[in-house]
Amino acid sequence: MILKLKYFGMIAEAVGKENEEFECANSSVEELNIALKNKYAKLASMNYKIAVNQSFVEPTTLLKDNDEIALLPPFAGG
Amino acid sequence: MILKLKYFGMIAEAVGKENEEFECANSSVEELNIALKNKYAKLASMNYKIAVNQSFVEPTTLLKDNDEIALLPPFAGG
Amino acid sequence: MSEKKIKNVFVEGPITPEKIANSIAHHQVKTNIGAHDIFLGQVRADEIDGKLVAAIDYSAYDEMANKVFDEIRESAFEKYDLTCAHIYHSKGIVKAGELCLFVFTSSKHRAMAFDACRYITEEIKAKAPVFGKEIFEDETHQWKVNK
Amino acid sequence: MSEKKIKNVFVEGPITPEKIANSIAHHQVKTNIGAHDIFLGQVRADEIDGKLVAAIDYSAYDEMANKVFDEIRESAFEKYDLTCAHIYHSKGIVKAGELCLFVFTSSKHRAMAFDACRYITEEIKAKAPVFGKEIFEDETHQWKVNK
Repeated sequence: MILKLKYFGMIAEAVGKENEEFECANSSVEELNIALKNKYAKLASMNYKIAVNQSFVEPTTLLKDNDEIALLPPFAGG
Repeated sequence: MILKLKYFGMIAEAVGKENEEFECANSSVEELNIALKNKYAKLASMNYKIAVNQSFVEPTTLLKDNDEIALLPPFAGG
Repeated sequence: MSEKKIKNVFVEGPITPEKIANSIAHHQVKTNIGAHDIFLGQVRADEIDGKLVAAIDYSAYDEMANKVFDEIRESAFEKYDLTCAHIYHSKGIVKAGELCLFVFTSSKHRAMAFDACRYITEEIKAKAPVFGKEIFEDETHQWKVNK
Repeated sequence: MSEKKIKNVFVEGPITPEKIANSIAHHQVKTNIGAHDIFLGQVRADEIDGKLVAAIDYSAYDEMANKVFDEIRESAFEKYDLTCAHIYHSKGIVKAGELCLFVFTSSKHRAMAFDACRYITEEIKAKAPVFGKEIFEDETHQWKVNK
């Protein structure tokens, strides 16, 4: 399946892009996270939350083809 | 001695004036209040506080010649 | 006894949105401020016994009120870590929908600005010798009392 | 699933005092309002390791952020008896001294306006996916994190 990844703030800076398509076998949020940490070593030391289709879900939630996955660093609004 | 009386809001409306000079013998705040209720019957049923020279004092405080005495109905600022 | 100059808090008639904008703009040079809180009191067209309030005519024991406003402001600076605090109150006629009170607090962080703005507003309602004649559309009136 | 139209909270660049004045003025026709509370976030020229913050460059996960802002606003209406509630947040460059957040609550009485404004502001700081790059005078930067 294909996932649409979005990176923000210091995460986008660390991975060097704001979005990309990511192809992977069926996986959960936590499995995707491990795959991304393998791809981008800098993520290992960073603090972020993962949103799936603009909501926060359980780490064990299974992802579907075409899901929008966002890596969100600490918020700084206001 | 002469006291400078000031009336505000619904008190001014009840007594029909905003200020007056009031001559009386030596008296405390509570004695003055009784004298004013004798002069203006409407005050008996009204709710007000008395300030002496722009501060609230004990009812037993003795007044001095030329003191500024204000009858203040409930506040409505804001 | 040294007399410090006490600021006049009263504005004739309603407080305008432009006055508020100017006040905000004046704080943009103070770059240690991170948070402002602004309270605005607006005259309500309350219905009382079938009649609508058209305006409030504010009067005050000016000298005492300005002393009280100054004391409230000073006590806010003692209680809270503030950069600025301003108070403006209307005198005279303020129509329904217009603004009669403007409290403006600024601080490095939001908690202090919020706490101080609310403190000042409550103190004003309780302690400032300001009086309000609620004028109905038929020109009768009643005297407002703060709760 | 019916899709309600979600308001865009973001403003490009700083929030101006004029925008705030216009917003206040628009509420003067609502004569059931007695109290407004306004929170303003202002960019501070913080000194970090001897360097001054000159500006914050705000970015956001727009679609999610607008949904979060909408949920915060809706929950404020559920919790508090409000007449109106508005939120505006900057995107892009906001210089030190300029305003980046404008929260505006209105109610019949002051307690609800105060409570709701503070609630909305705290919720925004905790839940809105908005990111801030603090740009120093020497053009280096660091990423801001809300406390």
